[in-house]
Amino acid sequence: MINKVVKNAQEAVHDIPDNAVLMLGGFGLCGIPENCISALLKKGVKGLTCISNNAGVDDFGIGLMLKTRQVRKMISSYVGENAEFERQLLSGELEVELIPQGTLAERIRAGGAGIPAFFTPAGVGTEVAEGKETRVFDGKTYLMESWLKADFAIVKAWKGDTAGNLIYKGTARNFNPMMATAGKITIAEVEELVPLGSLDPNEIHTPGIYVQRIFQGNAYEKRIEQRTVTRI
Amino acid sequence: MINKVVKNAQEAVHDIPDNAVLMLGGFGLCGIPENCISALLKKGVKGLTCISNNAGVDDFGIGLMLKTRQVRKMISSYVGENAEFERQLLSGELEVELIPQGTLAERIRAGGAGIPAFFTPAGVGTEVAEGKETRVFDGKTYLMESWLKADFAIVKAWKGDTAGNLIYKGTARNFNPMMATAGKITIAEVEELVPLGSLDPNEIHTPGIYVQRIFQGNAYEKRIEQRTVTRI
Amino acid sequence: MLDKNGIAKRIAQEVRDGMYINLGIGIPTLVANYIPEGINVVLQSENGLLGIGPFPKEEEVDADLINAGKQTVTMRPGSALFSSAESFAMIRGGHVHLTILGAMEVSEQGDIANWKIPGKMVKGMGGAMDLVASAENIIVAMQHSSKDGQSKLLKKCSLPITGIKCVKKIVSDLAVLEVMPQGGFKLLERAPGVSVDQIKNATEGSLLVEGEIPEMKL
Amino acid sequence: MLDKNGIAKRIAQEVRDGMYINLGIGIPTLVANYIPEGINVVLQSENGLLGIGPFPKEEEVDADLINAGKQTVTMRPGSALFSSAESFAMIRGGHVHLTILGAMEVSEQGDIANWKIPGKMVKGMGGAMDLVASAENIIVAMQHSSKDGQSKLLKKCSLPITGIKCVKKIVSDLAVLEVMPQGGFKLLERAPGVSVDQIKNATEGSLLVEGEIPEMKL
Repeated sequence: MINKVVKNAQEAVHDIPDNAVLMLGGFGLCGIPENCISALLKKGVKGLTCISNNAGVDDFGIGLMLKTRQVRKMISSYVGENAEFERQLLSGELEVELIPQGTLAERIRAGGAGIPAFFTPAGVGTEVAEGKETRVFDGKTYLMESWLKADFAIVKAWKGDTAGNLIYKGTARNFNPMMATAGKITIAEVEELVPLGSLDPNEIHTPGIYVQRIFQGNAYEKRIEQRTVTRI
Repeated sequence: MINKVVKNAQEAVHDIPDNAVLMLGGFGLCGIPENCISALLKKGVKGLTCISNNAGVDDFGIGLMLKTRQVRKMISSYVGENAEFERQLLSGELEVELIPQGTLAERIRAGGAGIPAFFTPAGVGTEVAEGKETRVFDGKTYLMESWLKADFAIVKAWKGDTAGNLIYKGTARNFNPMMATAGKITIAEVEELVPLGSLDPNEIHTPGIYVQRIFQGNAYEKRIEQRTVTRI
Repeated sequence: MLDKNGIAKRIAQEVRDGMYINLGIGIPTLVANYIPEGINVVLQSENGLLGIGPFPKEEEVDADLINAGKQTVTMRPGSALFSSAESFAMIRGGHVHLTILGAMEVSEQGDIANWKIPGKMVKGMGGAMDLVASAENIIVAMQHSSKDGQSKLLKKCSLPITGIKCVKKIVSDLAVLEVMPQGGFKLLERAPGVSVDQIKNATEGSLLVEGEIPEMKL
Repeated sequence: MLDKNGIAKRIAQEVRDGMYINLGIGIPTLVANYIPEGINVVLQSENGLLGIGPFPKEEEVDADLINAGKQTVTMRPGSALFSSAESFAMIRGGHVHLTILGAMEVSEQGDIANWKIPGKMVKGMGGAMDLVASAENIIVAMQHSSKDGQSKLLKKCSLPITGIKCVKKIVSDLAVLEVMPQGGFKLLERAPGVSVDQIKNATEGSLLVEGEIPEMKL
């Protein structure tokens, strides 16, 4: 097997240049690459295009990179919980491309899977369809959508081995597996880096072939946006 | 959860009519739904269109249904190991559509995923491309291919629970997960049917939403085509 | 007039045994609380979970287990976890039987708007455009009118739309309505204590009233 | 002249550290036996396995673990299993660095034919059309001529083709050849004991011979 281990987040992101196109895994604050985001903040890289379903919240996740104005463009499906994101969007300070969530997920998968375009019904008749080719199959109208790729895909997993095989946990999986396939360079940060042979090949979510760099992150905060409990 | 359990293969296939379009999982003889194939042989249903990567061998798997002439048309990628299949194909007794393996896998996935068409480079410039739309993306030519669906998808898994969640084993996974998504009715036969809650939700390969009927098969022969061993 | 829980309670009556259901953020999430005993359904969360259970006890809270509204949840026995691509494959492929979601506006053609107010507010469409373009059966949970008394059941949506000709049924604080294939809102039931005239006044789009309109049974 | 193992041995020299490689059925499978110590590569099997290990011992044989040639195999530590859709996503997406496969014919444009002889034989294309349309780097392992002495390195393929302009390098029983971007077979190495004239006689397509042609080192 091929050893993909790097020392830490700093080493993992050391060659990400200004104006790079990044994918960042996560749904809300669940399953986001916290260590790499910190390293990008410290590195101060600018002009980034970030493809991520959300943009974190004002003071956590990608939200921090919006505050420092390191992001030129966001490609996302949902702005909801982030006031600074919505403000920069409405004021025009930040370029934003909003994409239906399923289309975003499928475009990223297509990028990794060598499929340059596909048809989906999402967004037909809406402003998302503007300028896009439509076609009717079996009496229903579909839009043609194209693949999405990134210079660097940055994902977060639960466990990973030195060959880059990854296992996610719970709903922290979300966009991470597709993004792992769609980066020219894919960086994986994991809660636990385990030796080769510790993971059951039958339980791996992302085969190591997609991952170029892996490291064990530390001090995961895993902030919860909506702590909702049953009181009994 | 919803209980999908049926008694056995006979009950699972009882309403498959003549001229139905079936998908059958497996690669070679690995991961094929042995019990359902036996039940289809016994039932004597005719005029079938079978979508399956291979057609078994002369005396096992789908090969048995070719012998009894229950199959009108095969949609496959590889004939290799089956002399009767090759004979019926060359003599024109059997209608055969050969599809590149990756295109077959992706067309089935597309059927389950509501994607009516997509572009792939496989087959460009070959007889597979005849009559198909081509298009250039980033300087490379691609073919447009359409989704594949079935009246009944019949898959084989290692473990399954009463809600239809499935886990495959080893390379017996192959075409089974995509086919499970692409049947109007999906039938799963499993080596071990376990109670609800016995499977780790994080390790499930096919979520139960895709499966309408499940049963525990018996007497799996799991015949090996090329038993190859290291002699030390 | 129904409150949020009342709307959720009425929508729960639409649920059939064996359904896979996607519940949107807000009132739709409350529907889970009112599904009758003996009706087995599976709730899908588009961020990658089939089999959403109740909210966790304090000691069960897991940051890695949330629903599409970012709330902490639990899993029922027999749950499955998967990626966002797989989740929307399920949705787009028609495997989810029923989608319940909120709306800012619905038109008499069944168009829905719920993601953007130009110049004022952008939430983003999230998974809503995929859901409404794909689901066989879509029920909208909404307020019949805005706070300043403007009808939200319109001839034509004024806001950027999320999907066209997709809404099948509406449960509002005032009524249950069916969107007719040829267009128009057919009044099916009145909320407790609400008159047909009140509903007429609150509906800008064409309202079809045929015969006696029963009051909801909750 | 090389035998099958000789061809495999020569191809193994093309393998670089860190590569993910797909080996076709037949001679390509033998290449695994000759990969030098210290060169870490991962072998992909298109039926759903990364990290193919050696053939099993008798007591390790598992019917649920085979390669694309339907042979029983083992897994190396760090292997991963996946579906056929995922497998071809890897292949189509360019994640596999090198594909080694057999051929019935190759043209001087880099076209390859290996799946059908009209009226006589149909194996089917299996995964070959996907592999040759997707891989950056394709090496063909083949016999230079048929049993009755017909060249298989042609101006134009006579058989139905598997892919166009895709073959980069050929290792035959007689020679190592590069397919030039503008067309033509450039002779790189001779098999032990084989003369340039022998190779010329066995090659129907344009053969480019520049300077001294070294003998292979095996």
